[in-house]
This record gives sequence, structure tokens and C-alpha cells, in this order.
Amino acid sequence: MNISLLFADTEFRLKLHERAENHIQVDMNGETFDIRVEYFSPEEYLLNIKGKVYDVIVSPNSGSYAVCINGKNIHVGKKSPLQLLGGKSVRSGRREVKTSMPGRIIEILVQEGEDVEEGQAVLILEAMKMQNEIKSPQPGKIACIGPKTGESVETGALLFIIS
Amino acid sequence: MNISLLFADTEFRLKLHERAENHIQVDMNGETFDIRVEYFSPEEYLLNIKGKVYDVIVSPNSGSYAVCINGKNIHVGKKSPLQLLGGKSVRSGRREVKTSMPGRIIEILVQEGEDVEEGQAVLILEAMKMQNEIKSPQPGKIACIGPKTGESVETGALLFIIS
Amino acid sequence: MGKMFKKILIANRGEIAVRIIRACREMGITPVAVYSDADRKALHVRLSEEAYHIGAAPPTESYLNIDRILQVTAACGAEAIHPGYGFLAENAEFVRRCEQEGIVFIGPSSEPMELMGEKTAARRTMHAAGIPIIPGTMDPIRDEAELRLQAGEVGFPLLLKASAGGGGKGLRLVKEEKDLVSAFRLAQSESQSSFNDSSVYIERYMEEPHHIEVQILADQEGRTVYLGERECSIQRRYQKVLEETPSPFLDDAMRREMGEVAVQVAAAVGYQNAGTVEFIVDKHKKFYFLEMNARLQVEHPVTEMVTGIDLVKCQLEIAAGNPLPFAQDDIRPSGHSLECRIYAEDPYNGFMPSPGRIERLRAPAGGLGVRYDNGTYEGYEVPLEYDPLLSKLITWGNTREEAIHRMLRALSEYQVYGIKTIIPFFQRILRHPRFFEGVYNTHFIEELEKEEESLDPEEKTVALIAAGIRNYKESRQSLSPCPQKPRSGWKIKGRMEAFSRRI
Amino acid sequence: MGKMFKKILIANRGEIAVRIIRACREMGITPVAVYSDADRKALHVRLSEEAYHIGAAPPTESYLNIDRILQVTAACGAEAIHPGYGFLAENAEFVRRCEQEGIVFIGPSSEPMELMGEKTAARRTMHAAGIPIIPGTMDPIRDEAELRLQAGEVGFPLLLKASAGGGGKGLRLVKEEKDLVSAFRLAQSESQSSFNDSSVYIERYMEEPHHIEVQILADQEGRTVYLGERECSIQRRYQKVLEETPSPFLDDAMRREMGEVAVQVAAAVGYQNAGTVEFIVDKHKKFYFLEMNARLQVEHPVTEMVTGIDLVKCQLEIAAGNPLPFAQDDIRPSGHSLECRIYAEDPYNGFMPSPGRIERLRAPAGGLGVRYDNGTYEGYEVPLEYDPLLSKLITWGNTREEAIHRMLRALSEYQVYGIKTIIPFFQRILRHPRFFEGVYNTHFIEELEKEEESLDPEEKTVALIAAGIRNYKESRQSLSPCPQKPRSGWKIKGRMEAFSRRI
Repeated sequence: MNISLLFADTEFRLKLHERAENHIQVDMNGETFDIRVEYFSPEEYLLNIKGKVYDVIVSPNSGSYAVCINGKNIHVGKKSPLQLLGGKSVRSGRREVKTSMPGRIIEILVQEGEDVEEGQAVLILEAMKMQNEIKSPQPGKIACIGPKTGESVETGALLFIIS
Repeated sequence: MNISLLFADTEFRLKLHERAENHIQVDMNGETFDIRVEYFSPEEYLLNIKGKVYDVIVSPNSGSYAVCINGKNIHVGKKSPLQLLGGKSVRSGRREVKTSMPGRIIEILVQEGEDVEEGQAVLILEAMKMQNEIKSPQPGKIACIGPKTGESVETGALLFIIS
Repeated sequence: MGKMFKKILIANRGEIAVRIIRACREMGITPVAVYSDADRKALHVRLSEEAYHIGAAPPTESYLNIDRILQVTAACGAEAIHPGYGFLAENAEFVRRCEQEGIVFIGPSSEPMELMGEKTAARRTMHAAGIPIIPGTMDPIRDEAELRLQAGEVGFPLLLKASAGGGGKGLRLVKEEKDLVSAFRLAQSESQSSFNDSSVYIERYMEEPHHIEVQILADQEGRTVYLGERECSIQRRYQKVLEETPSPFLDDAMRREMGEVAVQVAAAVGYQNAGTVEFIVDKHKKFYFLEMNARLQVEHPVTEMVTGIDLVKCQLEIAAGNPLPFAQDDIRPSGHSLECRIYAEDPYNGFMPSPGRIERLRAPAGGLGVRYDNGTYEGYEVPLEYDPLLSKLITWGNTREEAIHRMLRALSEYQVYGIKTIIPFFQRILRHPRFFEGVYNTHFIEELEKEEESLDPEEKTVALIAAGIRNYKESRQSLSPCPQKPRSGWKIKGRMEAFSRRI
Repeated sequence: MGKMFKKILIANRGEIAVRIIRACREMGITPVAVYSDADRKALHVRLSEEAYHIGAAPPTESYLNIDRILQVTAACGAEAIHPGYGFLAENAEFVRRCEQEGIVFIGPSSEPMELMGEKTAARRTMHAAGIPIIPGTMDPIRDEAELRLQAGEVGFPLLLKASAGGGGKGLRLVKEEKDLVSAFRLAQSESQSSFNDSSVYIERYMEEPHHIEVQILADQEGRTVYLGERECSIQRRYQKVLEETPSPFLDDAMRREMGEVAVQVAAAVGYQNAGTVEFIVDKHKKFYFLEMNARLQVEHPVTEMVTGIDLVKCQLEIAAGNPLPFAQDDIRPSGHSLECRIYAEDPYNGFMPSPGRIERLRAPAGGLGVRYDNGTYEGYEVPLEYDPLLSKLITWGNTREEAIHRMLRALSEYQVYGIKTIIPFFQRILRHPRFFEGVYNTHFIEELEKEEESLDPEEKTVALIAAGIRNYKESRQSLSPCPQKPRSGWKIKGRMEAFSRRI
């Protein structure tokens, strides 16, 4: 099976071949890896690559996998048509800012239609007893602000759009 | 719902009434308990009885439950027609001895038909690097020996019958 | 041992409630937990002997609800209350209420607490007692006009600090005059929300400062000892994340001098029980009184690891009226200890809090010199309403080097799946040459964040392969024997209700 | 520190392999694990950096397979082998092979090991060196005729012991002459199966004996120190289950005397690296050399807890040729430490081994003074083929009382579901007044087993209620969202194959 993955915006093409129940061969960018795999659960594997052992947890996020190795988290993107058209890419300068955590909107610092600089605080979100300034990722005009002051938002909710 | 349980050969009659999702009322031997329950999994509960907290694991065995409280294991029998006729009770002096662990038969020390005393070793079972003498629980005649020397046995396998 | 309580109530949650429960169980004291709607399944409830519900998820309706907590204490027959840290721990009003109702508060009495809780009052008292304080205002700022005036006198950069503050809440660094007013408003708002008191004052911002604190214990007979210092300069957003003892910045003479000053600070206010005197040490090794924390600190375990003294047990002994069983000379710290605060935050996304269910948890506990003070378990749903501190990982070593390597080893065994944690960030800190050499101050993390994170090419390759295998397995659907159970309706409902009540 | 290995191979499994891996990771040494078919998913494989398969599940085909282990060592470029305990740890033939192939064996050289491994030879050597030994035979028993003759001379009760023995294997107490021959045969058979050597000798059985051992360390320059004793009298079937240090039976003078004799024992055979000298101490506090264990002991952690010295790291330093970094006077044990060996055995059913899958595991790790040396994890299938030791739980306290209470607290948090463990048995021991007073000898467990186990009536009531709730929920079938996944066919098959190959 052929799979395309993204690491830091670079594409990697993998060819996987399951040779036996615990034995997978992976060809990646011209190199071949013979891998012994033990499965603990759908997300936990033990990989043995030429004697070197890696105990990994692979958890899927939307559009990517977070791979936990040696306590570190490494993000690997899934390549798919959706990914290429996805919300995060800059399309005609318009960008949606979503919240990565649930919380409550304490204060909205700018008006819709106002111009903001990159890094300027747009609103304050409180979660887990901390107030976090949510900043504009780019200069532009605030096209729309999703929530109102005092409102609570769930993970992934649209906070504002800059154009 | 009415339930009968056994503790150390004494029968206890329980009447359970689920008053709300996390609230069960139990009547037992004339006493009433109002219990708040949190479920972590099918076998793990947190019971709160008038403020007193018990974090328990209830695991089913054949014919009984093992309840783990404060690191201790307490066995509670299920009362059922099977239980009353079960293998463990002494029925006309005939008793089956089964193995509670898998292992290998190292040596058989008595012959079928031989008379044994209570506590006399009948065979030696090796498991996890230890040799265990399996003794007769009562005086009598060895009616039958299940496995042969060198054979491996699974948990619950019949080892011998004394009559 | 003299007299001791039979039953105490712990007016807290999370790892510190568990910490106190463990001490009680070891002393034969019945620990009583209290819990909010969000904490019905929390670890501190599971490990307690008694537990009572005290209200809805928002702290003001549960862990800050003085009436309810006192009512439960009386009803269950507890003789004393341990407040932990945060919540009511430094609430002098609560201490007074305990005093009135004849319940022992495990901590100082209300007067020194009130004085130390009002940071400006503390500054005035210490100044009068001849203890060096940081230049700045002695009273809270009344309005924006006074703000501008006083700021001009102290000079930029400066710090705006909550008078009732602690833990980095209500604290703002102001580098330039143009940011002064907005920072003041944020600091006031955060102070109000965290401490129900919006007072803010000004302190000069010290250059390349070290944040070093001294643990003290004072019994009811007035015997006061210090138990060495903790270096707390590794801070993010003015909040400590990693602490160690001894401080690599101090020598033995300065260590003793600061210890003795800490004892003087405690004496100046008639302090009893465990407390911490915080100092700012500048680059010239001059030290200034910052504040006194009238409670157990989050980072108290590092002191326990090098002294072998259980500070919570000492708190209980002192509160019960027993004398300290050791003198200053009996305290001989040995070795080195580090603590990492494991927060549910995403280090790859601006340290945003990451509440949710811990699907899988491999605790790092194991081996010599590793201590794990936990407040969570596998399957636990980290609530949105409280501090994101999941656990504290503490190591001890004969040398600082051994303690650091041990921490790296333990962190590499610590696996959490389901929520994000700052574990990878600690690995970066601990592997950094400047940290390893012990040459760092409170700017360390700020500077670290500007550096490019390097990735081991081998780990990158393995991550790609692992993701590839998961992708392959998903496409075959051969790896999901047990589909994710959807959240039950009542749970989401309860959570939403708790939340809306808060707004 | 001087020179150090870059990579070492660990010729073991379970908790001790994990223990050594942790030390390696903390020292920057690459640990290499080896594993049998039954251990493909074992914790020591998961935590290592490299791992190689060495054969089928039966030890003779994997962990005892000298050729295969040496071959893997050479192929992966490891410079040294740590044998752990058991398996090849005291196999002089293996040490010789390492010496021949230029691989460093982390332990003593082959001569003292051979001598100490042959218990009768050790007895002869120690007797010659003026060290007190237990009365009995100086050579293995040749046949049943000699057996009867020698037994008559030594007198009953007596002990039959494997010459190559250790860990209670091949050991039988014979109280009366009528049991002599059958016990001799059992001892021979167990010796043969455990050590591939059926030699057995006789020792007088001491009355109310204490089993006390002294840890020593000896570097390549001949500097030898002792690190205090371990009281190991809590034994079941002649196997230690709970150890503590210091021994409540010894005073400081005797402690020092035994330490000095232990150093003499090591010197008498030119011993290097870590070792343990075991003594029997009779009720008159007279002590006799029992044997020397030429390896790391299972119970080494209690010594580490009171001295702060990492014995595995010391082993590596010594093997690399570095001198001991401390002298006898630098070793100052502080506090008290206990170890409970958590075996997968059912205490309610004659301590029968209980292999199987650990469905749920709440590790007891947490808080000050608790150490958890584990070899398992949740979801792990405890194999049938090896020792049933799951983990070791170790506590430290300022006093013996604190260490005991801490152990009880930690045990109460230790939950295992899926297999049986001896945790409840430890709770009985630790709560027993005689244990608490420290007045016990090797007969303690035997006597304890005759006592009726008392049950808290409250716990009985709760157990009935909990079982009732489970029964109720089962009948509603409302509690099983994720049905138990059946074992996959290949796994059962692999297990059966491994097993049949053994037979």
C-alpha cells in the first residue's frame, strides 16, 4: 500500500508491505526498513528496526498523527485532498482562527472591521484558571468574531476570521 | 431485585433497588444502605455509603466474586442451584481435586487404587519454576489420576479423585 | 509522638489532596475528602476514607464555599482542616471562621496570614523589621492616574502584581509605558477572578533575577527552623514549572544567611506551621524579600527528598500542638532533587490548556530516586474548571547531574495519551546546556522559546514509519476491536450545566 | 568518573532487567535487551534501546543459552554483559566464556564465583579462613546410605540443600528420619531442574534462626566496603518475601562485626564487584556464614534506600575499572527501608502461581518514600514459564514505624485485576503485632499461617454489597459496552508450542 505523509511541510512517500503478522516492510524515500511490530492496542506499538526498539503511541488528530516517542510528541501530517484545501492554509489572505481548548470568552478587545497587526490580541479566553490572549496570526482586517463576551466555547470553535 | 449471596457458608439475602443512575438502595439482613455509586468500568466501582468511601474491584470467578477492597481480596459466593450441587462439596466422600494453575506434572507419587492419608502428597506439579506437592484433602482411596507424568495441565484440569 | 487528630478534612482537590490523604493514612488519621460535581470520580475521592459532596463545579460554589465546608467538617466530626494550596489556603477570613467554630486550621493563625496575604502590608512590615524588600509601591494603586505617577518613579520595565496574589495570577510585566494601562486592567481583572480582590501594586523588575525560596517550620512554642532553599527560576508566564534544591546559584554562606533571614521573617509576624519565604536574588547575589507563602508550596517535595522530612506530617504535628522533633542542626540535606510540574498543556500550541480524558497513562514511577505525586489516573477526565496540574514528577540524586539524568529517564517512561502535556518541553529544558551547567535565571524559558527545537533525524524517521503503520492499519480496519464509547448523554449534560452555572 | 561502557547487554528479563536498563539510561549507556518468544511484549523490551530475540520460551533455549547470548553480544557491539540475578548470574562457565571472548562480565571473575557457587566448597574455604560456618557436611551427599549416616550425625531437624542452590530451590527441611529419603529425592530433582546439578548436602537446622545478609562492594583495586545488613527472615517455603534494613534484631556493635566479617569473606576469595554474604544468626545472637551470593540480590533496593547509593551503577563503575568513589566511613545509612516482593500467587489457595493477563493495574507509586521496581504493565500477560515476581514495592521512612505505615498505605493503593497477587498476605504480615514489634525469626510465616485471619466486619458488608451490585448490573447487562476480546488464535498457539517444546 502507498501512503503519503507530511513532516514539516515536506512530503514523504511510504510503501508498506505486510510480510507476516508482526513483520512490515516499509520503503521510504528510497530506503527499505524491515520492521517487527508488536501491537498493545490500536494506538500503541513496539517497533523493532534492525534491533533498535521504539515504544510509540500514535494518536490521530484531524489531519495529522501525533506520535509519542521517548516522551516527545512528533506531528506527522496526513496528505489528502482535504489537507490541501484545509482551513489552516493561507487562501487569498483569509484565515480562520479556531480555539484549541474549551473555555470562556472574558473580553473582546477589537471590533469587527477593525485592522489588526500580527501578534495583536483579539480576545481573551479563560480556561483552567488562566486568561489567555488570543492573538492575530497575521496583519489584516477582523472580518468576523464568532463568540460574544461571557460565552463559553468548545474545542475547535471559530473565534474570528481575519482577511 | 432479590439476590442471594454466600459469605463463609452463610447466606445473605440482598434486595437492590436502583433509585437513580448513581444511587442504589440495598436492604441486607434487615438493614438498609443508601449507596452512591460511580462506575469506572464494569468491574471497578466507587461506593459511598453515608460518606464512607470504598474503591472496589469486583471480579467474577466461577461461582463467586472476588472483591478487592483496600488491597484485600474478599470472596463472596453466588448462590445458585449449581453452587449447592457443586464440585467442592463433599458428596458421599468422593472428592475431585483440580488444579488452580497451569503447569507440568513432574512426578506422580501414588498409584491409582492406593490409600492415602489427609495431607499426603499425591503428585508434584511444576509451575513458574516452583515444584508444588499436591496433597490429598482427605483420607481415602485414589480412584483415578487424570494426567500422566510429564504432561502439562491447564487451570481447572482434574488432577485426581479420592473416594 | 504527642496528641494527634483522629479525623481531618481536606479542603482541596487534585494532587495536593492526594498528598495529604497519603500522609493521613500513614499516621492513622481518617482523611475526609470533599468534592464538587466535576470531581465525583477524582483520585482524591477514590483514595480518601470519607468523602462528601460540597457543590457545583465552579470553585466559588464548592472548594471556595466556606459555609458548606465548615458545615461538612462539623457534620462528619473532623477536628481539623488542611487547606492544601490555592483555594482557601491563604484566606484569612476562612481561618477566622475556623477559629470561631473551634476547628483547627492546619496552617498559621489568621493575623500573620492576613498580613502576608496582603502583599503590600507584608512589604511594609518587612521593611520595618529591617528585611530588604524590592523597590516599588508600599500600597495598592488606587487609579490610573496614580498608576502612571508611581510607574514613572519606579521606572520601566516594572511588574504589576496582585496584592492578594500568588502563582503568577494577576501578574504582568510592563516593558514600556504604552502597555501600562492595558496591563493594569488585565492584572486587575485576573486578580479579581482569581482572588476576588482587584488590588494591584508596582515592583521594580529586577535584572536577570533568581527566584529562590526558603522553607521554614515553626511550632507553637515558637521554635523555628529553615529546611534549605528551592531554586524556582524556571518560570513560564511567571508561573513555576520546574524547581530544584539546592540552588546551583547559591553557596553555603549565602544559603545559611537566607535561611536565617527567613526565620526572622517568620518571627516578625509570629508565624506558626509550615511556610515559605520567597526571595528575589539579583545577578550580584543581593537578595530581597518578595513575599511569604503562608501554606504548603506545590514544590515542597524537593525539600522532603533531600531532608527526608515529611512536611505534611510536620504540619499535622505542629497543628496538634506537638513540638518540632528536630533542631536546626539536625537538618542535614543530602543530595539533589528536581521537580517537574506536569501540566495538561500543549507545548506545541502556546501552552494552551488541554482538558479531556486520559485514555492511556503509563506512570513514570519506578526505580531508585523517583517520586510521583499524582492527582489523576488512567481513564480520568481532566476537568476544565481547575488548574491543569496533573501530577508532579520528582527525582533525587546524589549529585545534581544524577538527579537530572534520572528525571530525563523517568520522563522518557511517562506516556500520556488522550490529552497533551508539557513533558516534551521539560525534555528540552533538561537537555539544554545552560540548564545542565546550572547557569540560568528567570529569563531561561523566554530565551529557550526563541531557540529552534532540534529533532533527532532517527526519531523523525520512526515517527513517519509509525504514522504510516497506523494509517495502513486504519485502512484495513483491523485494529479496532473496541470502538470508542461515546460519552454518555448525562455526562455532557452535567458538564454543560455546571459550566452554565458558572457564567 | 573515569572510563565507562557505551553499550551493555542485559542477559535477563522482568523487573531486574528493567532495573538495570534504568541505570544504563541514567548513565548514558545504551542498554540492549534480549528476549524469548514469551517475552516479545515484556516491559524490559519496551524500555530498552535495542532488543534481540534469543529463542523459545523455556529458559534453556533462551536466557540460559550461553552461545546465543554471546553471539548477540558480539553482533550488536556490546562491551559488557549484566546478568541480573538468576539465570546465568552465578554460572561460572558463562563467566569463563565471557573472559575468553573479551566481553566484560559485570560481576566477580569466574574463580570466586565457582567457589561460592559450590556451597560445600565455599563452606570448606570459609572454615579454613576462620569464619564460623553452620555444622553439617562439607561435601555433597553421594548416596542414600551416606545420607542416612551423615543425617544421623548432624541430627534432626536438618536441612537438605542444593550445592549449586539459592532462592530456596532444592531446599528441604527434614524434621524426622522417616521423611529423609523422599525429601532427598525432591531436593535432588528440584536442584537438577533449577541448576542442572543434583548435588545436595546437609546442614544443621538452627533454632529460631534469623536470616541476615550483608551487602558488600569490592573494586578492582581490592578496596572492599560493607553497606549494612538486610534482615531476610520473613520467608515462605525458604524463599524470602519481605526484607528490611536495618535488622530490628541487631545492635550497632554486632552490625559492625558482621560487616567486617563479610569483608573478610570477600577478601578470602578475592571477590570483586557487588556481592552479598548471608549469615544465619541464632537466638543467642551468634552468627554463622551461610553462603555468599556472587551477584546483585533481589532485595538490593532496601540498601539503596538507606544509603542513597545506586548499587547497579556501582557495579558498572567497578566492572569498567573505576575505583569506588567512597570509603567505609562515607557510608552512613539513614532511616529504615522495607521491600515486599509482589508475586503472582494466590494467598488464599496455598500460594499457587497465578499467571495470566493483568487486566487492570493501579500502581502504588506515589508520594514520599515509595519506590516501585516493576517488571510488568497493564495489559501484560504474565508468562507461565518464569518466576512469578511481578514487581517489588519498597518504602523508606525516618523510622521503622514510618516505613511500615508507608508500606501499608502504598499496598492499599496497589490494585491488580486479572491475576492473583500476594498483596493481602503482606497486609496481614505488616499488621501483625509481632512483626510490628520487630520480634520475629524465620518461623514467622509458618506461625502466621496457623492463625485465623480476621476480617473487618465493615469490609465484609461492603464486599457483599459490591458483589450484589455487580450481580444486579450483570443481570441487567448494562455494564458491558466493550465485551472481552477473545485471545487471538495465534497467541494461544504460540504459547502452546513454546510449552510443548519445553517438555
